[in-house]
Amino acid sequence: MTELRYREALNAALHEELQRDERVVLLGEDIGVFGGAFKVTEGLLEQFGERRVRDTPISENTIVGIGVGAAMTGLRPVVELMTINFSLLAFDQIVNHAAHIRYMFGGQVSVPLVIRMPQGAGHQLGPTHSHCLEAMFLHVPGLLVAVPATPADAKGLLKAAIRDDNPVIFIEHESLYGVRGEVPDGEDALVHFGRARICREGSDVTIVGVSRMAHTAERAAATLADEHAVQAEVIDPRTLRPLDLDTILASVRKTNRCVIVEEGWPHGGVGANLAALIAEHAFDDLDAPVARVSGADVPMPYSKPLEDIAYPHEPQIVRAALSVVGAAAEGTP
Amino acid sequence: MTELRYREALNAALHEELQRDERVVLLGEDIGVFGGAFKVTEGLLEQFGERRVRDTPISENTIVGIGVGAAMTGLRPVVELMTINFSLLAFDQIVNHAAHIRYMFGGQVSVPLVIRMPQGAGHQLGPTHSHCLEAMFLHVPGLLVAVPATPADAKGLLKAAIRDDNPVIFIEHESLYGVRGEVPDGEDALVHFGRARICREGSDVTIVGVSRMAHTAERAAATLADEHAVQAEVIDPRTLRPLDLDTILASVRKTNRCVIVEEGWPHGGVGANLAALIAEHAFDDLDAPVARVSGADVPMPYSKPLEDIAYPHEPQIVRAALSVVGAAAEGTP
Amino acid sequence: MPSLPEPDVAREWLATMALIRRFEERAGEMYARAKIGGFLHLSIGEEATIVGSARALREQDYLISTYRSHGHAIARGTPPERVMAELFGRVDGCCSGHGGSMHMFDFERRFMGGYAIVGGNLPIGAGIGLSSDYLGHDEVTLCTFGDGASNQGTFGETLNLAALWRLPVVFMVINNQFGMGTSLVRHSAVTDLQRKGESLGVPGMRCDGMDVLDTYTVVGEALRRVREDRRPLLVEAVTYRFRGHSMADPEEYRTKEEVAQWRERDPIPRFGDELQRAGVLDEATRELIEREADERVERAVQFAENSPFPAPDSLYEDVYVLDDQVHGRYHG
Amino acid sequence: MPSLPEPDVAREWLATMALIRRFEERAGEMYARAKIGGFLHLSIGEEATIVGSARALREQDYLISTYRSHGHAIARGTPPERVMAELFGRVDGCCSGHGGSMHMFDFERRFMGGYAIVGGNLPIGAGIGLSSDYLGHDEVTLCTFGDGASNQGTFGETLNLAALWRLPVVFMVINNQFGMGTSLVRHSAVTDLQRKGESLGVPGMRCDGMDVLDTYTVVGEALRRVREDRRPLLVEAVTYRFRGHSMADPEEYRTKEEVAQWRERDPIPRFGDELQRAGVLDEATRELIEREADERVERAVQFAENSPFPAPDSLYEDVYVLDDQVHGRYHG
Ligand SMILES: Cc1ncc(C[n+]2csc(CCOP(=O)(O)OP(=O)(O)O)c2C)c(N)n1
Ligand SMILES: Cc1ncc(C[n+]2csc(CCOP(=O)(O)OP(=O)(O)O)c2C)c(N)n1
Ligand SMILES: [Mg+2]
Ligand SMILES: [Mg+2]
Repeated sequence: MTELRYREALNAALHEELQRDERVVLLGEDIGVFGGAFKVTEGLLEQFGERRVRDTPISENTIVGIGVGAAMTGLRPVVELMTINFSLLAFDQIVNHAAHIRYMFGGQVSVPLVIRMPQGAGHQLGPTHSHCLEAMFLHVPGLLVAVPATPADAKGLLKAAIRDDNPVIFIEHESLYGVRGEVPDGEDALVHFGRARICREGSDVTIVGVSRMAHTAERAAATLADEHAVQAEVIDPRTLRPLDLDTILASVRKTNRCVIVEEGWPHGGVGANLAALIAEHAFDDLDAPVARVSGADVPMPYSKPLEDIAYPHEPQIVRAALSVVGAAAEGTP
Repeated sequence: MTELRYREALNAALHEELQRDERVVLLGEDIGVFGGAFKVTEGLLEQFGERRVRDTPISENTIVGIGVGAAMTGLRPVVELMTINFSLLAFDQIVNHAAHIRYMFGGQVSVPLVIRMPQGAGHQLGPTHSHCLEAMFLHVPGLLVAVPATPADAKGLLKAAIRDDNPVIFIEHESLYGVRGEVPDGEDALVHFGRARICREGSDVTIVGVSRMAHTAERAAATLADEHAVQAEVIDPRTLRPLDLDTILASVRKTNRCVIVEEGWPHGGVGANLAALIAEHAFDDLDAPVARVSGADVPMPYSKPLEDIAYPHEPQIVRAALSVVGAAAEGTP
Repeated sequence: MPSLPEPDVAREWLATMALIRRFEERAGEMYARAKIGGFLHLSIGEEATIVGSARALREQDYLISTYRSHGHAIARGTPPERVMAELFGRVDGCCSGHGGSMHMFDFERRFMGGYAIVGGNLPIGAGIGLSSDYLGHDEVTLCTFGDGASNQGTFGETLNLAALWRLPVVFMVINNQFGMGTSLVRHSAVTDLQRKGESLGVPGMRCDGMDVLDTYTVVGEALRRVREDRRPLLVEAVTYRFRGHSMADPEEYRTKEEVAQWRERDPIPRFGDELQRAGVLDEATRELIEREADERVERAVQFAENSPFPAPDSLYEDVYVLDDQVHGRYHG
Repeated sequence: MPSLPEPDVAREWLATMALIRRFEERAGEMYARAKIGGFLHLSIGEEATIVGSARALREQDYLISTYRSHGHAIARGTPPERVMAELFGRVDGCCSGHGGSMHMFDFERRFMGGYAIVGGNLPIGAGIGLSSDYLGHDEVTLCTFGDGASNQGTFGETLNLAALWRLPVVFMVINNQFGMGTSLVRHSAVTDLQRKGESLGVPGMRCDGMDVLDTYTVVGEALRRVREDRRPLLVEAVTYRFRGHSMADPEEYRTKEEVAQWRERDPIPRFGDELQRAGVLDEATRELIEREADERVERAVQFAENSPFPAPDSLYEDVYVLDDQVHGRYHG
């Protein structure tokens, strides 16, 4: 184990995979000379040279498309989009091309492409620069979607993504880059997709926290235990495609209550998808409706006090957890 | 009342609004000389001239952006994207610009823009040309989203959309253009957003059908009544933003069972969103989990027999309805 | 004025153009008989742009085109049987029936596909060029698209990037005078399309797309220069589609006279006559070529007819590469 | 060599550049003191491109720019108080605190915004031009963006469409030599940016973006030609940003020497000296201008400090235009 920042863990994953596999190539805006807008690729240009670490012009749709074409013909490109907000310019190459090419060409070719990008609010970047778009990506068959919350997952999942033969949407979080954590050593320490992480065990309520919200959920769980004697089990799905629904269901069958916490918009969000799946598979185990805590249904405002109330913090999660636990009291017969 | 095809109803709406309001202008690929890929704009160029009915180059993101700029400065543009599949190229202008401009500029300006486009499978257009993307659009605050299923709704909702001061995503369906129906006369016969349509009354199960699926659901309801003595209430939400949840909840409180039918992909779909909302607001009224019938979780295959089983037909809906009704039998105490 | 290739080579060009023509005609008939669904875009009239450019490619070079690509697959060597079976939506189709007319593909023959999103194949073509360059192979990628596609954002983005990175790609704009029903002058401010890459650092060339020899010569020259100079080029092929944009096109946007005029320049009889004048083709051989094309296409239709439809349980096949992370289909 | 405008006009240009410079410096300090959040992109060094072009506009003309637009708002007449209050995220900010540094806007003064998606403002600028043209007004839209933005797909799409439709738009590329940390030669195959619109049917002009008079003259000429000929033009303003791309930029991609060389061409002292040489400005007035800029910015900071933050219950305001279809916030 080594203690690394989330940013450093990602950098280490890229470094190791570049070293391990000559076919790995990085493309993105300002990832080379500038070292990356969030410094994730710092030092890689110096180490691996311009052939493998390539600064691109500002042309998101084309950068992704070049990654698709290169992936179809023997390379394993890792494309960095400076932030997830700009992926909206590349949706055609991501959905109509990266995700569909294998299927529409009858399996003759694969697209081992990774698209890395950070999402999230908290830095007062305002509308157009604070999106959380997990829900849009998990909707699309053909893609894999990762939402690492810890340095260990960031490294392990990114290495697994680069080695996987499917196109992967790899969603980082701007507020997590500086977070420290223990990271397993060993160049083959992968974290497999489709395996949720139980961050904290508990018997009263299951709280699923997506991306950064896994941390917020953990803090809320601590408050619930300390101040309300409510033992929450906190689960971080780690990947949304594939989704480890079994681990979530097992927990819900134990706690009979569930709160889903996401930072994105509420309508058609990750929470809605999980709530629907849980209700379908564990309806009779639920003592209360699955509660959702999400970002506000607004473009993210710039002003600090408004931004603060526009995405979830502990108190909302604590309130939601208490309400489903309370609901159980009167609950169903 | 006049009997019109869905296509003709849309054409009439455009015709009337062009006549009624000089600020209305149509932009799109091949909407003029060619008359529209699906002939919705047929005859409008001849009638209103090149100033108001404008053929554009193939530049989706820019066509939408031009509509945004024009809408900000006094026009009421109606942009046709030839099909919803190409809207993926325009997601930046739709989400970061059309949807967010009013909010991010503190309400100084509005964006009275309508983006029309057909979606859907059934014509063997294969991957990249058969998408149903309602779920991605309803996710975004700032947008209104309409999914008309009948000629009357097509006309009434389009007229309402053009007169509304918010950006509207107006989703038509390729398989409905030829469908006939009675359409109210009168140039002010609008259909308001946020008001669901009860297509058929029933007491045993509520079936919500989105876009074309409203018709498939109605046919399934007829079969349920004739062959299974199950009285289904069929609801067409008509718009997904705003959503008339109250009408759906009132029905579910009566039937205690619900099936949601959509043509798009299952994960993070419209059905997941509705299922979550219904469970949140009517948990104790539900005798069975809300069931979802959706398109298959695959890019749409070209081959007819595969395409046929990749989107919902009556039998699946009948099966789902019987299962929730049946579930009720053993159901909760 | 370039000179003719070896007689057998010249005859093979003619035969391939005839085969593609016949294939497209029959496909149109099969579409009318509902054997083929979806949209069907025929390349009738554009055969010289296909065969001239495909023959300028070496085996290791890549070809990537659009939804109007039955001919590209056939010219690259994909058996017409497999292409017709794809149109019929059968398991023996070159994409197992998943893609259909707009999504042809033959990896083995380095035909990198048929793409139905206008402009969508340009970045992918550049990406293929990046692989060749990165891996140190001397392959060149030929990326074809239409005049209408030159207005798509990917055109500017991709040409700039290809020039900047000196990618081995020849961009070929098939100028058939229309983007669907919109004529060139109504969709592009600059109509001299060979110049449309200049501001992006990509010099242009032009060929007569109704003349297979001229197309072969110009595209061959472009491929050679790109291979040697490691700089992309743009080639404009001036041509015309004799049929509608797709099978559902009343063609009200152009006059019968205009179509008739272009048909007089039909690349197939034109090249046939040229070969006869040059004395490398006689009447009998010319008829034989026609008959063989006809018979081959008939066999393709029979093959497609006899090929089964995909089994229902194959619906979820090839969505993902299954591995230890992705077991079978994704949940749900 | 264009001649100077009336003395009072010339002094106003200098004063406005000085005001913008001072405003940006103070904004930087306020950012360091965490009074301002998010990204802060300063236009220090580029004042001549802002004031020269803004002064070439008539009241009815439209201006639309990027996330680097505090100066554009101020030059257009938005009170520095309102701009600073926006940076502070207060209710009196020109966008009520919703937009912040990257999203300035002043509808009344026809400053159509600050857009943070690179290349995103080009189609919108063309759309504004469409309105003017459609409504028969003789307004012209000035759409500014950076050298890096010229690689975005919207550049090619929008210029082609504007040329095709003869929209009254002057596209102005502010070539400050870098797209973030990527130098012009590393991101654009064609570095003579005034030529980048030629293949799209948009002729180009160039001005010295470090010279307010030259910028005024060239942009003024472009606006006049566009108004009369009804054809868009592209103007390249050659300039340099003295500070980092945003406040979080170590600037390792360029040398101190290069920055120092450009600083010698600082547009403000340069124009001040020119005015003194021309005898329309004396030392005292010059100091007064500096002092007034300083005082005005201080007032702006005070104003921002004293303005309240938006109330929590205003979170959902202005997401929608409320009407009989949209009552209050959307369900949920
Ligand atoms: C992004 C996108 N927009 C629109 C369409 C619909 N469409 C299909 S082909 C076509 C015309 C393309 O014209 P051109 O590029 O000249 O190619 P051609 O059909 O003439 O071969 C259009 C508009 C599409 N497939 N993709
Ligand atoms: C679509 C998009 N991609 C990337 C970014 C991140 N970004 C912000 S400014 C910038 C550089 C833009 O350079 P240029 O256009 O030259 O303008 P300048 O900053 O030099 O004024 C980048 C890459 C963005 N905001 N939008
Ligand atoms: Mg064409
Ligand atoms: Mg720049």
